[in-house]
Amino acid sequence: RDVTVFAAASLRGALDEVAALSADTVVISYGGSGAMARQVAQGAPADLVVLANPQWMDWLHAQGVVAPDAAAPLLTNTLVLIGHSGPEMPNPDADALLARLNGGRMAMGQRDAVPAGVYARAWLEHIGAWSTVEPHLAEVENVRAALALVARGDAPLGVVYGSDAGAEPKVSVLWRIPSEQHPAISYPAAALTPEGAQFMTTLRSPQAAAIFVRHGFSLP
Amino acid sequence: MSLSVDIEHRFDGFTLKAAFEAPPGVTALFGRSGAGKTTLVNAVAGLLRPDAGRITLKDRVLLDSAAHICLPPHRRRLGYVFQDARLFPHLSVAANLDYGTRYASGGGTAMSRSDVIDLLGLAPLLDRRPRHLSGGETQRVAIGRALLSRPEMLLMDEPLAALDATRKADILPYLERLKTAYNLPILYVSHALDEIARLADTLVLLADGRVHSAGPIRTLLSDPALVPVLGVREAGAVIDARVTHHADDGLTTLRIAAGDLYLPGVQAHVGDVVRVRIRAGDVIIARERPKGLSSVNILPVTVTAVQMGDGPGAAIALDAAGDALLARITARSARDLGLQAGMPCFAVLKATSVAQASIGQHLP
Amino acid sequence: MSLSVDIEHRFDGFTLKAAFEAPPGVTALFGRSGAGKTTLVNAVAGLLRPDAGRITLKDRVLLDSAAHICLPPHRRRLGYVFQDARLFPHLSVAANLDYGTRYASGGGTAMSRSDVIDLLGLAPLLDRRPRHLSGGETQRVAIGRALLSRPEMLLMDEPLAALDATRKADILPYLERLKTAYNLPILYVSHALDEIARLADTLVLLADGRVHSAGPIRTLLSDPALVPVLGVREAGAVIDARVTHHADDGLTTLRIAAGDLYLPGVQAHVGDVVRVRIRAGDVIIARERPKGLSSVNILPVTVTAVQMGDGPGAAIALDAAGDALLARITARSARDLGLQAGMPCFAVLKATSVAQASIGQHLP
Amino acid sequence: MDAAGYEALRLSLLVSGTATLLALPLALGCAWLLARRDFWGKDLLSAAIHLPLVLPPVVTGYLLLLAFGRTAPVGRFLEQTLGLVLAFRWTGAVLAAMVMGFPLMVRAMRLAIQAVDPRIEAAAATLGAPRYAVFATITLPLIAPGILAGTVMGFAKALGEFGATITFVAAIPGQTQTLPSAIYSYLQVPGGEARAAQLTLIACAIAVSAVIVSEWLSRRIAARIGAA
Amino acid sequence: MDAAGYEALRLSLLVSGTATLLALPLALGCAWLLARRDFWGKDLLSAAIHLPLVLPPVVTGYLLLLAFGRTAPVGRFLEQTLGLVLAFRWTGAVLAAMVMGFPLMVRAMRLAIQAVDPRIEAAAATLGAPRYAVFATITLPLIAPGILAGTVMGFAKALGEFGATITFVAAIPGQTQTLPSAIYSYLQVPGGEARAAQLTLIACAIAVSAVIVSEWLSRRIAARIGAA
Ligand SMILES: Nc1ncnc2c1ncn2[C@@H]1O[C@H](COP(=O)(O)OP(=O)(O)OP(=O)(O)O)[C@@H](O)[C@H]1O
Ligand SMILES: Nc1ncnc2c1ncn2[C@@H]1O[C@H](COP(=O)(O)OP(=O)(O)OP(=O)(O)O)[C@@H](O)[C@H]1O
Ligand code: MOO
Ligand SMILES: [Mg+2]
Ligand SMILES: [Mg+2]
Repeated sequence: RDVTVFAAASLRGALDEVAALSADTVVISYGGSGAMARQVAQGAPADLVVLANPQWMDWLHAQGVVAPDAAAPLLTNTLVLIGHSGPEMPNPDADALLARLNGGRMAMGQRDAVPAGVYARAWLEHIGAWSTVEPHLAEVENVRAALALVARGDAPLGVVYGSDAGAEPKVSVLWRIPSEQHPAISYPAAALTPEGAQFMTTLRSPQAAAIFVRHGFSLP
Repeated sequence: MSLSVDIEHRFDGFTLKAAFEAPPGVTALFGRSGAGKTTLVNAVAGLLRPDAGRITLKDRVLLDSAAHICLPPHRRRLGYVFQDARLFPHLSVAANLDYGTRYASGGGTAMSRSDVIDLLGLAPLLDRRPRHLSGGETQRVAIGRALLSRPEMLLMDEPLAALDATRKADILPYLERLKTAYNLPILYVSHALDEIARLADTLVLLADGRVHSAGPIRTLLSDPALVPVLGVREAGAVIDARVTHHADDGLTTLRIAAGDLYLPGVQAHVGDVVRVRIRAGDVIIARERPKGLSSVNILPVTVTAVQMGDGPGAAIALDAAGDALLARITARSARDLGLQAGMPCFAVLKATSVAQASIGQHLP
Repeated sequence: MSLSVDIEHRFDGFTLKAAFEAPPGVTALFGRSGAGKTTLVNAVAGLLRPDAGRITLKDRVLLDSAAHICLPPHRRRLGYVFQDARLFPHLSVAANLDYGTRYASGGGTAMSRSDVIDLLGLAPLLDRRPRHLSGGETQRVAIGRALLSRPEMLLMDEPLAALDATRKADILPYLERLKTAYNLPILYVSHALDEIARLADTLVLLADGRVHSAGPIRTLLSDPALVPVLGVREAGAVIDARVTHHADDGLTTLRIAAGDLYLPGVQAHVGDVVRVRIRAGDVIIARERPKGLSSVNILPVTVTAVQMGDGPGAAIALDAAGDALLARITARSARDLGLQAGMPCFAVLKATSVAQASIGQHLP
Repeated sequence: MDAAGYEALRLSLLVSGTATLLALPLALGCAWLLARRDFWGKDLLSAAIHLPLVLPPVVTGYLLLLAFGRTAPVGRFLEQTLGLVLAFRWTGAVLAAMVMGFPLMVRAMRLAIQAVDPRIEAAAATLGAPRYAVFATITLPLIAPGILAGTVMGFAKALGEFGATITFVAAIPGQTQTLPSAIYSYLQVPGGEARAAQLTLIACAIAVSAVIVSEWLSRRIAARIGAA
Repeated sequence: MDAAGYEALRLSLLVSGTATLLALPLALGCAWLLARRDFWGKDLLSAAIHLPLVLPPVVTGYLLLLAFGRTAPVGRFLEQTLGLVLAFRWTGAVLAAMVMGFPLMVRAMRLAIQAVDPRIEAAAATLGAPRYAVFATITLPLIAPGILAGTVMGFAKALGEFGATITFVAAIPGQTQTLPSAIYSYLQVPGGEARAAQLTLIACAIAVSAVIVSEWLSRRIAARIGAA
């Protein structure tokens, strides 16, 4: 029987490779975390879910779909400040960011809707730059769109996952945001069926870990 | 009664309130532009639901607004030739014709497709699309389509107005045959009194949405009082005559009570009774039997009434041994000849002026 | 030459190849259904671009396919009354009429809006939408719209076919006035020879897409050889007569070379020259001057030709002191009377049979 | 193109084709009602049909999920009575595509029906054709351009639909992952652009072919029915 | 509703309204070309117009970015010659809404133009009306139902557009964050359903009002031009 996985869209690529390790046929449906959580709650035929957002996993617990102990962080990621070009920006503050924006905008995921946006906002708030930078944001619907804005030079700065930034030659990482400046970026996974639990072991295997790391993720 | 109509309908600024009975045969609706002819026919066809009224065809109730009965058009089994043709633009001429047959009910009159095509000269048009037809061609296809639908009654709204005289003359005898051979009643709208006089048995004169007069065509056409209504040129009596002889030179001898008539181009068989229309304008009156005239039809008659008009004309009603004739001459001549009721005289009819189209077959 | 046409166009299964010259005045296009009349008028109007040809109006080239000139319709300044009306469905009758004036060029004939409305009886219709009009009303609006566009020439495709006799009789004199008073040339398609005889100066006979014959109406209508083409009933000569007296009883005395004619209802003034149409079927021939007849018009004539037809009829060409007349009588009568060329005799014309509509004003 | 791409293509064509065919009669019915009938709530029906156009597709998908999910009332009813499962099946993708394409189809057909001269239909009725036959033999051929236009639009929309589909039935390869959702998910990962571009080109090619076929058909229809 | 909601609503109406008005003449021109002219590449034009329907909106947004971004050739040209900046401005949202609604507008108008009897237009030409006048006085009023339908569809689509807009010009409150992107972002947060529902209801209300107004207008037009 096939194993059906519902996974956050930003995992495509890495997860596809990992799935190839499994002896089973693994079918992966990629999507937004919110949509997937709702679908699982509505009885989606998922054996395993990997979300990009712990909030939605908590919501699934609350719905009684996932037992509280069934979920555990699978991966973590880093947050980076990227730019089209130019010198690195260690430890930027509000003024530095404004100066670098120079009238342009900072691209990131939507502050409430897109997990990467939520983390970016948390970081900006942490460094006390939120109210300064907020009027200069360009919030988009997913991280890749933010990346594209920076890559094309439409936005001088952007905040994206480390895993995304590494693969885009047209952007440079200006600053690797320390993990303590934002909530932990965690991809919680939960098996919903025995088949899912079996695939979970594949996900947690060393071969899988190597693949994830190669794609820029970290292990918790 | 074949068709009985009694309806009332109001448009903004126009009210139709008409009642008439149409016996079997052809009933002509005659009236000026805007008199309500098309409105009336639409009501009969079921395309217009009148405010109130009752329409019956033979023993079928088509409309009875009191009883809330209103048969939909497709169950009325009437063939309607529209004033504006209304061919199906997406179908070829052949398919337009076949549409009529497709939904034809079992009843009604059977007419063969090839007969209809021949008569109307449609053979070269069969593969055409309606928008590639000329005005007259369009109308001919519309007539064909209605004929092929095996209707129980034909409604024809100025079907021949777009046709030339030759084509008209071809089609009229066929319509006559429909009425006699197939017994198909026809409600016929026309403003050509010629056609009406030839075809119709009953005339309904509409004026301003009301029936001005209605009755057998014979009576109405020889009524001097209607001359102004029907139009000076078109008034004229209709009489029945029996065919007694076809001569080699093409003239046919017809017997009427007052004597013999010699007319060209009569198609009926010896022994048949045909209808002859003699337009008032084509009758000359002579006090003495004239000699050496090219007119071969001279009948002894008696003046029954002299009606002087307002203008230069006078309508003279004549009795020809029982048949009513109508003559329209100048008032000056009437005075000069001293015509008055009861006076015997002679009516001269030009043989050729008895229009070809005015000689129709009479009901059996 | 007012209009000169020489075009060729092929449709699938129909070829139009026609050349004719239309002098000022009214040029009638006459021909059977499908003869190509509408196609020809469309080419003149610029709605159809013929395969090849040349069309000029006065000194303007409308089409010259050799020189790759083809004026678009809106620059041809022609008023077109379509066979199928083509009113603008979204505009009221009044706005339809005004559309004509809106784009009228400075030139052309000035006709007043209120005159047109009165003449065509459009006053009660002005606020209506075209789809609420009857067939005849629609056509009247279409005529009005074209008249108001101040065209340099009018193209009329069977404009009166949908109208009743009374309405026709109202409109015809107006069209005559357009041609005489306003000097507006008209290309007039009709299958009613009556209208044509009254209005037209030039007749173009179309048959199967070709010009069968063309020329002054006078010549063509009194040509015995054309009797079969024009239709037996419609043949007849046209002669000019001078008005000499209007009597109190409504009869007008008209002088022609052969003597006096007494006709009712002539509207012209004393001294005017008018055109009189005398249908061949309305002429009786007598060897001796008849007496005591209700017909007051008796002319001494000479037989110029006797043409026996295939059927029972015979066409007799007569000379009335220089005016050509045509009589259609039975072959039997022709034989009985022993008619032959050169023989003197008398022509009897019924005064009332000279149709009202056949008396038209002559070109000045 | 890899197997997954083929699979997405096959599924997209299947889903769009089925959705278009299924929606056709329904859309025609609605179009006819809106064009020819007056009834209470007509404006509301019209507004309801337009709604999927106005709402973000994700909302439409969410509403579909709420109504037709496995645990949702309508979804459960359909499963128990007809054995029809929509949630997370290609059948659900069909439903989403139908709903999204519906306003486009209805509008095109409605415009076409409004342009038919009722006098021509009346003529057919006088020839004995009952109402359904008039519709089938006269109205239907005359509105063929509108039906065609509606079909192309509906098919195109179904082919491009993504937000409602992925929200309602997820993007399960071979089941519910259509071309657009494959494109979308490739766009989400580093280096996926090339494959996204490839699939986009395929989607474009299908669309262009569909439009060319429809233009050709539309010319044939115009020649038949004599439209401009 | 909070201030952000109001802001999104105001912006949505502004963007949709402007997009619809701007697209109108362009769509009319395209519709006329497609309905009445034959030219080389006609099918391709038609296909190109349909593309935004077929592509996932995100792809369309991405392509817009490629063409009209600040660093993109067209974008630079527009900025330098007209001073028109699209990136991250409401003007860009207008462009995205125009592009997405365009196929719907063109199709409705094209169908309407195809239904106009060219003989009526010919009659106007014989009365001396030059071609543009025939279009303005005859064609235009006769296709009013199609223009209205296209406008409603285009407006509705513009109102619902989200994927292309957010990808092209992001979701900047007060500048480019329209109702649908606000709704979308609420839906992505657990517990955001209530606020999403509130905004959805507002969008529905606008759509319903627009449709009702258009239905009323359409009845008036039908009464004028005598359509069924
Ligand atoms: N739908 C309508 N609304 C308002 N008035 C109408 C409508 N249909 C017809 N009329 C009017 O009713 C009158 C009768 O119209 P109808 O078509 O019956 O005339 P008709 O006798 O057939 O004339 P014609 O010989 O010109 O065809 C006309 O004055 C016409 O303008
Ligand atoms: N677009 C077309 N394609 C093919 N044939 C056509 C087209 N238009 C007209 N015809 C044919 O050309 C011939 C001439 O048509 P036209 O309309 O000029 O006739 P008409 O003399 O005006 O006849 P009517 O008196 O019946 O109106 C007809 O046989 C007609 O069928
Ligand atoms: O993987 Mo996400 O949920 O699109 O940030
Ligand atoms: Mg009528
Ligand atoms: Mg014609």
